[in-house]
Amino acid sequence: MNGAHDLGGMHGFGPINPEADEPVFHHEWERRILALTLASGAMGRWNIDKSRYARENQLPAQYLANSYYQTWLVGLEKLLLEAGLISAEELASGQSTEALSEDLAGKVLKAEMVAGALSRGDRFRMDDDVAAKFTVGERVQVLNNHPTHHTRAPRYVRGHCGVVAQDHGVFVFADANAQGKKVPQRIYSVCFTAQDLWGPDAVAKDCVYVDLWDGHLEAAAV
Amino acid sequence: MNGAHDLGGMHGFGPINPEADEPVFHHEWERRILALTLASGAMGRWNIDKSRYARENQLPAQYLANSYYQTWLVGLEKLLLEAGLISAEELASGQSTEALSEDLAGKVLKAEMVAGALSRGDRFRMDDDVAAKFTVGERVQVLNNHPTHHTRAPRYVRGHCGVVAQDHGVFVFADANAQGKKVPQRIYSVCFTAQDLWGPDAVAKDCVYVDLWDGHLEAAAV
Amino acid sequence: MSEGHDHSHLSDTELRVRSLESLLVEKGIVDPAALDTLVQTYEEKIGPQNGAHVVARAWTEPDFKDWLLRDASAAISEMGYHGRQGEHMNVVENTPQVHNLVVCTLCSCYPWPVLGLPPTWYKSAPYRSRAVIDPRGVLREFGTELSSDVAVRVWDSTAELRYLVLPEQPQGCEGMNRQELAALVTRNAMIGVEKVSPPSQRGVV
Amino acid sequence: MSEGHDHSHLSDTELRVRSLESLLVEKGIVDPAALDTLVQTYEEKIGPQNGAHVVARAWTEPDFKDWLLRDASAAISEMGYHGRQGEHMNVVENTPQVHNLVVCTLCSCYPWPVLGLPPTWYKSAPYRSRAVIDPRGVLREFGTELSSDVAVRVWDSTAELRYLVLPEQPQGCEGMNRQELAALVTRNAMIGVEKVSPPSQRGVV
Repeated sequence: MNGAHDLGGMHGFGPINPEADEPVFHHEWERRILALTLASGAMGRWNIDKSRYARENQLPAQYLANSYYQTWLVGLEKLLLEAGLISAEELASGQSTEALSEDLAGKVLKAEMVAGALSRGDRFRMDDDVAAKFTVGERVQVLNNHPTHHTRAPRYVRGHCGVVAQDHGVFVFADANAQGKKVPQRIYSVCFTAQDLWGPDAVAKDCVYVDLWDGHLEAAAV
Repeated sequence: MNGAHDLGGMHGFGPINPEADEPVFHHEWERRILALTLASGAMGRWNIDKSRYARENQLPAQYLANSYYQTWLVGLEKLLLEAGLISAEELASGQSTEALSEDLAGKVLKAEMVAGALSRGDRFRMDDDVAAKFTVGERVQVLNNHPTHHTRAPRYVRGHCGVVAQDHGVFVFADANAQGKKVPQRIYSVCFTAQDLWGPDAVAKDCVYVDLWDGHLEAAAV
Repeated sequence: MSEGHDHSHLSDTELRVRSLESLLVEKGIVDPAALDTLVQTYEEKIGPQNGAHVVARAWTEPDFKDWLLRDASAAISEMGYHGRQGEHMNVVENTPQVHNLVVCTLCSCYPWPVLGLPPTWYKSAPYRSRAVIDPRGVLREFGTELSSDVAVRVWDSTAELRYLVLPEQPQGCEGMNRQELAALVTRNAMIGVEKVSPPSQRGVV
Repeated sequence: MSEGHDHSHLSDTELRVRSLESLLVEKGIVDPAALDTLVQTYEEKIGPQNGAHVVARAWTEPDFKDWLLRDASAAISEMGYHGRQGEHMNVVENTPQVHNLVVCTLCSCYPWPVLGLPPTWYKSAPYRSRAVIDPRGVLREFGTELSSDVAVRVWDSTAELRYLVLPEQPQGCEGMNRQELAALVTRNAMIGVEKVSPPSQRGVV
């Protein structure tokens, strides 16, 4: 979706203002929503791309007004509801009206499992044998598509041409993964010149590298 | 600027929800800010493109959270301050600390001048003889520039090719006008196919017409 | 943002506008009587009835329609509608093959002399964002279904040209005079989000 | 949005999070002890000191550096840093000719096992919007001036590959051991918004 989250190249947000000696968290509720999000993920009812879509698919004014962890809260509430893990009534009251199924209860992340789960992480690479559609050094063009669903091709590269800098191998295709479909595709690191993306005022030697899937690319006409 | 005002093609704002039998104004303050904006313009200290820039050059979260007339209020306060017609102290207190110059006092829009001023309007057409750079039927490409200043070339057409549908003649160039420079340029109505702008899922026979100036366009390569 | 209607609970916005108005009046930058005249003009005098008269005349006078499509500023001005935010007019004609829709994606440009001030939805982010990328979805939301052989032309008012849609005259208008025809023409039809309904359906739709 | 630190004035957000936590605990979806362990892990154990050790080792062991640039996931994993949000790593090397900068324009992807959780500015709209269109302006805001013969490479983390910048080793590090070198390496240098300062300048900058 062409949402407010697709920020690359926007103007008007002002200075970055990094905070000196910033703590990991600023508020207790930030600790809690981080932990709740990671722990609830153990239920296995969504994947990272569904999470991203739940966060980015907000009214743009809301997305931009929220702090980062406020958007995590919005996202987690949505994911829990969509997965049927909680009901709207339970969310509103904060009180459970239905017990968790035994099946799900067996998946709960226990304290002693945390270290292992984090150090294992997830696996986005897929073992499928997908032939490379593009080769390193080849000129490619990003498809000018504007899907309303989740996509990892940012607007600022769509329609633009770049050169394949690296073939990272086969991964789950994020755009389909957000819709619950596991589609193996190759990811390429594509190098765009700053001038191609932003016009002649950009510095000639500067580049932007973007990781894109087979489904985002076609061979460039020229 | 690539600001939050450049809304064409964005997703996520939800339904349009037109109001049945909508009144011209919903609140008394809306009447006042409309009238204050039109009346203050008579001072001749800004033009329409400076006004537009004053309104669009807000923090994106703020621009999107504001109602239309709230953005007019933000814009008018900025214009009055930038033009030196009021001071920051006066704005904060609501009390005048310095009288208007005689020169400006002579420009005030009086009630009996309103009808004439409105029906006269402004004149954006210029008498300069500017040769046409493009002819009707010619294929043109919108320059892929991303200026931080005001521009009337929306992001969704930049880099795209279209066909000149009409040559409207010579007008003041908005992008320069916002910076106080009167540059005469031709405006062309450029027709883009929906598929060129949005990809193959768009309806083949649909088009979007955008009015663009000489300064936004070059001859298309193909 | 909630706006208090009760004066004892003025919103921030109301307070800012009041304070600014009192400052500008005190400084003599604005004349209070002129403010009232401006409001009255757009609340009572300049509105979509103007555009409706233009449309009805184009439906009944072929020469006027030709002129309107060739030189809209002159033709509309001749009817007494001209000036602020309508200095340079373009009229685009709906036909059985073509449906036109007007938007301003960058702000809210709108032909004031013929349509008055724009409705809230025209100025809203949902309309401005979707009209160019999903015009048929927008039309459906207004109850306007187009057959697949009709082409949609969206006009994004990015310059100082203002657009008015000349809707198709509906069936069943035989014998109606210009005044009666004008009464059929809605603001939304002249923006292009709706068609003009036949007289038999009025009050039903 | 202001956040009350005083529990008698809880913000809406705090109330929502508390209510959600109590619901998820009551339903048994989450284990309270696991929540505490998760927080403790990212607050105390996993942070930029991990990445600093990777960098210092690369500075001191040419073979490790080659491996790191060729197969970052394996080389970093061998040092014990792997897992969530760092499953697939890429290391990009700064040189006198090339300066690298990492961003995630679409959300806030960041290599957790080597850098911990991202700082607020990395997740903010100003950084995410500007890093790709105005990287040199962003660098200047962090006090990093590049000469015009240095090329800037911006890496937008749009997929499940996570980027770590291998900064240039500064002058004046002769005779320092890996531990001392690691202490020079800042989080910001490994994101690419700063360079590593020479040891003589520490405390001054």
